[in-house]
Parts: sequence; C-alpha cells; structure tokens
Amino acid sequence: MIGAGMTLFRRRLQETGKELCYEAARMALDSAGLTLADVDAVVSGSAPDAFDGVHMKGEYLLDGAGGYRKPYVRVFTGGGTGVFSTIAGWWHVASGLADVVLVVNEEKMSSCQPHAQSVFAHIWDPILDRPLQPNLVWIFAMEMNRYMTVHGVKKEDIALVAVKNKRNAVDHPCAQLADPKITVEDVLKSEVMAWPVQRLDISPPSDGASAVVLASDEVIRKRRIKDRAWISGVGWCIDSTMWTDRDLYFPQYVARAAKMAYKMAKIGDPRREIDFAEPYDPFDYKELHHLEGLLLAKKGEAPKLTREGVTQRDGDLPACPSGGLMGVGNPIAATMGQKIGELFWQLTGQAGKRQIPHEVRTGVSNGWGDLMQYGSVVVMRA
Amino acid sequence: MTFLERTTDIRRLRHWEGTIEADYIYTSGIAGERFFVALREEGRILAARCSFCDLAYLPPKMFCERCFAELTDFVDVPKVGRVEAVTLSHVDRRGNRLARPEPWAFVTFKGIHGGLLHRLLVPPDKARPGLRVRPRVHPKDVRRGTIADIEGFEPATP
Amino acid sequence: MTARISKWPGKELHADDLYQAKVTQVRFRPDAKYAWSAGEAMSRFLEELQQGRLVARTCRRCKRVLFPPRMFCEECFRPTDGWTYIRDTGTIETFSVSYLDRDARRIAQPILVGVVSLDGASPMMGMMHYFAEMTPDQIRIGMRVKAVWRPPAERRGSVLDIAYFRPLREGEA
Amino acid sequence: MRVGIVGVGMTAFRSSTPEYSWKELMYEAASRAYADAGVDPRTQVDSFLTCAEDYYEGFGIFDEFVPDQIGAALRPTCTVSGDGLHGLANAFMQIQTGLIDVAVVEAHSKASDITTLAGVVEHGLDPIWNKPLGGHPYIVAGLEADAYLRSTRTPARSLGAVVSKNRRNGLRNPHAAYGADVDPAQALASEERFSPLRALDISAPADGAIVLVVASERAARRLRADPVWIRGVGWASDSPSLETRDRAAATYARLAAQMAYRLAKIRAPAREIDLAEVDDRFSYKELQHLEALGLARAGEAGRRALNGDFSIDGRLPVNASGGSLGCGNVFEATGLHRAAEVVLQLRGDAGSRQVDGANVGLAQSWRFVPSASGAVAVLGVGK
Repeated sequence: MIGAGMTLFRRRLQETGKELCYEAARMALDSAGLTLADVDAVVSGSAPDAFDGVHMKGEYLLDGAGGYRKPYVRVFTGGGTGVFSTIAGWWHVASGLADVVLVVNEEKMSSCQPHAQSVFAHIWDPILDRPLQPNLVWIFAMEMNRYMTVHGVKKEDIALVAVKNKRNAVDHPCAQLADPKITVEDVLKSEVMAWPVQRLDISPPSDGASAVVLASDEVIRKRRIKDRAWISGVGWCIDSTMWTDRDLYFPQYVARAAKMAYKMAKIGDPRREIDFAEPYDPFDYKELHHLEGLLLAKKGEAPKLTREGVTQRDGDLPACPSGGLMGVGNPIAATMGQKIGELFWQLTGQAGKRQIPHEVRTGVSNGWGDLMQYGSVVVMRA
Repeated sequence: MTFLERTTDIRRLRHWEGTIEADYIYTSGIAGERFFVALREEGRILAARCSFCDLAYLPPKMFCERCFAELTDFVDVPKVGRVEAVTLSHVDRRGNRLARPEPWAFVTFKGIHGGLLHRLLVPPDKARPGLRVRPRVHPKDVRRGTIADIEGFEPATP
Repeated sequence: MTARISKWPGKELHADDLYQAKVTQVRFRPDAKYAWSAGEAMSRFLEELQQGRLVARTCRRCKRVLFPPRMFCEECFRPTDGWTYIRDTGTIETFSVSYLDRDARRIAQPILVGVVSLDGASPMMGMMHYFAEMTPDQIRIGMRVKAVWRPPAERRGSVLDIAYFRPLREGEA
Repeated sequence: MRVGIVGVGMTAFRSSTPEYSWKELMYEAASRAYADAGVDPRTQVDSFLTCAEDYYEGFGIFDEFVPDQIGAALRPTCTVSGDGLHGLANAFMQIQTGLIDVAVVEAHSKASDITTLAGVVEHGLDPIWNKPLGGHPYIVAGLEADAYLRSTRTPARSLGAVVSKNRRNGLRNPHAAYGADVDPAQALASEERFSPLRALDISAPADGAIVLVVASERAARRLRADPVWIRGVGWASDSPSLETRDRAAATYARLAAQMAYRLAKIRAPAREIDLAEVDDRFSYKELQHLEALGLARAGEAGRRALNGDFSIDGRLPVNASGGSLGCGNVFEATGLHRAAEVVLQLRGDAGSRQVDGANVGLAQSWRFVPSASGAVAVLGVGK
C-alpha cells in the first residue's frame, strides 16, 4: 500500500457521491506520487445502494473513482466492505493481473430521508423480520445485551470505549464527533435509544469517501517508493443468514476471518505479534466484541484490557488510535479511511498527532457487517 | 428435484409483498451547483473545461474523468445544438402505452464533449437526427435549479 | 495525514441547506416494489402460523430441528428430511427496550423486542419477536415465555399472527 | 497457472417461479453444480462469490441472504456487485494468488419478485441529470440503437434476423424461457416501443440461477478429466455518464475483449474463436458487441446476420443457447449463463444446439441499462 486519502466525514456534504470518490481518490494518488494513468484497475467499495439512492451505485460512482475505461468492479459485503474492498484490491495485484490498483470507498447517507436508518428497515428478511418493523439499533442492542449478560460486562466498561475513541478522534482532521472532554458519565447519561444502547454508544451516520493505492512490490522497488506498508494477511468469512439461530455473544465469523489472515501472515500468537488494531467500532461494545473476535483478547476479557488502559494510544495494544467510527464518523464503506488508512498511516509514521508513541510494525483491522454475520480482516506490516 | 418433497397444490404457494423505497434528496454537487444556479438565475448552460485534455464536459463534472484534473473553468455552451440520436418512446416511464409517442433526443454542441439527453419538442414524424435545436427553458419564476428547468429542445429557427 | 496534506476535502452542509433547498437538489422516490415468492419452506411456515402452529424441518445427518424451517440444511448442504411441529414456548436469548421506530423516530412507550429460542427446535434456534405483559424492569435473558396468538379470524399467515410472547405462568408447560 | 471450470449447475429459466424462494432457486443451481463437479461445498471449496444488486433483489443488503443455500455458511464469501462474468474474473484472480484452490461463482435472477421493474431500472439513472426527466429508462437503449444503426449504416431489418435466430435457437434449449418460432418479418412487425426498437427486440425478464465451480489447474485435473480452461478474462467500463460515453460503439466490450485476448494470447479473434455467446438483451446489442469484440468488422455484423453467418451451423455460431432474447433476461446472471453455455458446448454437452468441433468459445456480457460496463471470458478445451 503506497497511498491513502479521505474526505471530511460529516452528517451532510454537498458533493455528489462521485465527487466524494474523486476527492479521496485524487488525494490517495497524490500521496503515492502517481497519476490516474498509472492505475491498472479500480475496485469500488460501497454499502447499500439505498443510502445514496442509486440502483447499481458502483456504476454511478465509476468516473469519480477513476474507473473510466479501466477494469472496474464493485464489491459489497455490507458493513464489512470498509475492509473487504482492500482484500479485493489485494487479489487484483497478487494475482498478477494488475500492478497498481486504486481502491475507492464511498457512502452518502444524507440522501436518504427521513433518516439513513430507514434503509436498514430493508436489510431484514421480508417474511421473518420486516413485519415487526425493526430498527437498525435493535441489532446492536440485542447483540450488546447478549454479550454483556454472558460475560457480566458493565455498561461503564463499554462506555470507556466511546470515551477513548471520541478523544482519540480529536487528533483526526476529518472527524465528525470528536470530543476532548467526554466522560463515562456523559455516555451513561445520554438518551436511551434501544436499551442497552444509548445515544453516545453509537457512531453517527455520515457522508464521506476514502481511497487507498495498492502496488506490486516490483512497482514499489522500481519507483523507490519509501512510504509503503505491506498487506501480509487477508481473511473474510460470512456466517449463516439465520441470525436468530446462533449465540450472538461471540463473532465466530470474525474469528474465522482472523485465523485465515493470521495463517497467511504467519502469525501464531496474535496478542504478542500484533502491535495495534483498528477493530470495527460502529458501536462502542463492538470494539470489545471484535478485539475478542480478532483473538487479541480472550472471550470476555476485552473490557478488562480497556479498563487497564491497554488499548489507549500509548498502551500495549492501542485500539482505534484513529478515533474509530465512534469518533471520526461512520459513512459505512468509507470507514476504510480509519480502518485501512490508519494502518497505513501508522505503519509509515505519517499519523501526525495520532502517531502511536512507540514503534509499531504490525497492525490488524477488521470490518463487520451484514446481519451480524460478516467479518473481513487485513493484517499489515511496516 | 432438489428437495425431498414439493408442493403440487398451487394454492398453497404464497408470496410476500414489500418495498425498499425511501425518499431521497440528491444534492447537485459542486459542479452541478454551478450549472444549476447559472441555469436558474440566468438561463445559461455551462460546461466544465479540462485544459489538459482540451475537453469541455457537458454535463459539467468537477473532475476530468480521463486525467483526474480538478475542473474549475466553466464555459458557455453554444446556443444551438444538433440532434445526434432520436428515439420515439411509445410508453411512459412505467411502461404504460402512450396515446402518442414521445420523441427523445441526444443533443450535441459544437466544441463540447458530451451533450444532453432530453425531450425533443417536435411532432413524432418530425423527429430526426441532424435537426438543429435549442433548449426551451421555463420562465425564470418557475425554474428550480434542476434539469427539468429545461422543458426540452425545439427546432432552432435560422 | 502528513505535512503533504494540508486541505481535507468535503463541503459541509447544514440541515437547512438541504431541507430549505438552499442548495440545488433533486427530490425523488424510487418505485421499487416486490412480491417475493415465499417458496416451499416459507409458504408452509406461513400456512402453519395461520393455524396457530410453529413448524420446523429436521435434518437427519446433523440431527438438528431447524427453525425457521428450510428445505436444505446449511450445515450439511443436503435436503432436509421432514416437517415437525415445535412448541410455542421458549426462552428469551436476548432483548432490547426500544424507544425507536423503524425510521429512527422516538416513540413514547418503549417496546420490548428480542430473540426467543423455541422449545422443540435445536438449541438457540428461534425467532425475533415482541415481548409484552412484562415491564422493562422485569424482562431478562433466560426468561421463559409463551406465544400469545391473535384470534384465528385475524391471522393472515404472518409472524404477526403471534401478537407477542408473554411470561410463562406457573404450572404452564 | 491455469484455472479451469469443473462444474456447471443451472436451473431452467422461467418467466416466473412461484414455487421457489430466491434461496431455493439458488440451492437447486448449486446442488447441480456440485454434483457435476463432484465436490462437497462444505469441505472442498475455499471461496464463494455471488453476483447481485440490492434493488434487483429487493433487499437493503442482499449479501446477508446468500451463504446458506450455496454451502457458504461460515466460509469466505463475498458479493461482487456486477455481472456473473465479473464474479468469474474475481474468482480467477483469487485462484491466481495461490490463496484459493477451488472457488464457486453464483449468479441468479428472481426478476419475477420485482413488480416494478421499470422503476428499478430507472433508479439506476443519474439522479441529477437523467432521473428528473421522467422517461422510461429503455429510452437510453432506443437512442443508442439509433446511433449504432446510423453510424454503422446497419439496416434495421438485420435486427429482425437476430431476434428470429435467437428465439428459434431457444427452442433447442430446454432451459430457455422464451424459445419460439419467430420469423424475421414477425419481429419487424411487432409493436413499436423505443424506435428503432420494437417489442420483440427487447428480451423479457426471466428467473434462473447459475453456479460454476472453478479450480486451480492442479485441483481441476484432480476433479475431472475434461476441465474447460479459462484462457482469459477481461472487464472494463466506459464513462458512466450517458452523455460522455460512446453511444455508437460498445467501447467497454472492446476494452474487456482486449484484456481477455491478451491473457488468452489470441491475436486474430475472428479466426481463433469457434463460437460466441454475447449479450443480446436488446437485439442491436448482439451486433454492436460482435463488432466491439473483433468478431465482425465495424458495420458488417448486421449484414452478416442477414446472411445467416451467426446461426448454429453458420461461420460463427452466436448465441446458440438462444441468448437473452430466447432464454430471457436474467440480469446479473446473464454473463455467467453464457459462460455456462460455452462450457457445455466445449464439453459436447449442448444437446440439439451443439456446435460441432468447438475448442475455443467466448462469453461476453454487459451490465444492462444504464451501464457502460461489461466483461469477457475466453474459454477453451485441450492442452
């Protein structure tokens, strides 16, 4: 990976989806010192068409993403797309079919009225679930409750994640909901949406785009590109559609994806060999859930790591040094900016005020999505 | 095949109805805002120019899709264009048969890359490629800053 | 992120810009309507709901009783073997107290929703539904519940033929 | 490394399938493919890909509803928002990395679940420049057909020849939903829709599912004696804007073919390719695509169609399957269906539509209105 870019994440942006793609893609190319002519193929990552409100939205975004007269394909694995599109970009290069690949992720959620959450009414099974008029937050509430109950986790411990990430986001120039003064108290006092989920447990809907540039080692060698990080492991996994048939306390599918990625990266002991993580955190408890799914904490142990400060930016295992989705914003697929972009920036020492104070050589991030069933994992090394 | 048993009584097969509809507000974007404000306020039609590729894009884009230059230079599109392609639509947008077919055209302009797809405001038997046409723009007080501020293209009288 | 990047793109709008049409825009509602075939498994499932029964499919290879029913076993990748009725009692596996409707609008009286695993189906297998006849303070994971069916005349062949699940009363099996 | 196709599974295409949910339809195609390949998807497949779009399915996130019925629960699985050939290209790349040995590609159409098909297609138009005009989305095809016929001086009656050939070929294909004994005059006299296109120039929607099992050379040879090799894949897009793309020529198909031919080391496609399955969802598309693919010279496809060059026993059999006009428009499954047809032809399993002595075949697809994207696969048997 030799370049990354992202737009501001905001509740509403004026740019069209194409224009957001362009801004992020152009920034990523500029940072890699390349032009569009150097790009062999383009991968687009974007989540539901129903956010932007365009059928076949990959086709719509194509020119902004740099796909004009190039091999161009969109991949879509729900909320897992933020990390998954990079995996698709990886196989374009690793297969030998392309030397330079541009990966561009986008989401424009403000188009959808009355609320971006209206889209989520349609992600459920039409016969089994939709008649109950479900709201998106129910998913998280049900999963969070199960996680809390099985392990006896307290809401105070979960709120610590929101506090950490919203504070970390203060140092992120694109952040939508950074808050240097937020406390656990604030989270616990915020409005209850769907218990146990309260307003400050949730990341905001956002507009935004992000992009990364991948290149073969040959290109990197020939062009003597110094700012680069290597994708050393990829894994992805989907669980059964029948979400009411399994125990939600542990994301088995994330663990499977992680094992696949660790095997490829030859990582035997992830907790010792991985220096920092960008677990997917659309809700605060998800960071804990995913630290466990990524096998960086034992089941039920992530809250303890959080409480002990291990996951702080200066801790032993920094988690979401970017500020995550909780702090920077959640334009679903475009969260590639925090999840993949942050790995790149940290590993190349370009994270500025967010730079982890000690040396980091190996990072992992994961995406998560669909109906509590998708895990995508990328391991990167300096 | 495939399953161990199958229903043969058609009355027992059910279906379930639903939609994935929502209301949308699409912003015109950076290049679009420039275009639609000029259209609404002054009745002008603008293209965005890429000086590297020497192309003036209509509809305007904020970027050149070929070289990725950011486009900030806007130029006026000639008043008169030419019909490049024509179709007569015998159905409305939902596929219902129309009493009289509607002509649609793709209109190009000299020196402009692209053009506009729009209604052709001529009787069906007069709709043909090569026609010289100009936009018929709605009066200013009803223009709202969308492509529908142009009613369609009508023959340009020499 | 580096000194190389000085300007982060993105032009922020405020709610008024959008809703008072201070920026040019297009408003549109797609026409996207569907009539999904329920198919073999779900047609029977809905028909049985209308009769006040919950039906499952069995897989002989993995020995599971699959609910909601399907004609194939996703674990074994083979056709399932037969129909079997399960009970309308079960256990709350997880729940939420929701103050939101489907469009994220606030509702005054919170509703109780969650997943109930059903007696007779394989462990953890069940469905999402509403809970009632209990307060937000009383509901808990592990609680035993029973379906409250709508009167037969009101049933349409829908998961809503069950109005909600209520606490299982003492002595009820 | 070579990549082979070792299993093909298809359901019949039908105008509606009320007896099947979309899951059950997919399950049938998957079961047939795994039986054909002799693989157990739960233990012998490393990766699954589905090609689908949310609005064609009626779901906010269709990816959720994919795994169980193709054997992919708790396995590496993803959705490619593209035509089935885009999925095949991605499976090809996954295998080329060495990470994946056996992959499964699925694509399907449950178009009969959609009650407002024109509304769904319209929703793909550019929201700012095209949607507010309120026209039927197939106007785009009518304008393009006009531009193509005019710029290549192709006679409009050649469209009747395409329609007649493909509907009649469909009669020889037991999977086809719309096989019919249509003569060219009948096609040319059918109701006008989007001139120059008439009712019979437009393929009608169908339900159906296709699954292909794809394997690395080593695995392919282990699994079957006669794998069909993917000699080359290519995919490309022209400008997404209706206004700034080529209208007369299918540039996306030309670029995709260039890529596929480069990988397949094909220099003279018209001589080296024995049969072609190309996208004909509107009749003119077959001609436009043949020219873009280098299988007919620019402006000649129409006249060659009138001469019968593209019939099953012609010089270059095109859409021996019946194509989309004969089989039905199966949306994102279109390209995968064509690849499957080429596989059957190259294996000699194509029944009464079998083309004699075919060793190299081409499948091509376009992503339908309003896209300018498409993909090509060159398949071959032997060495």
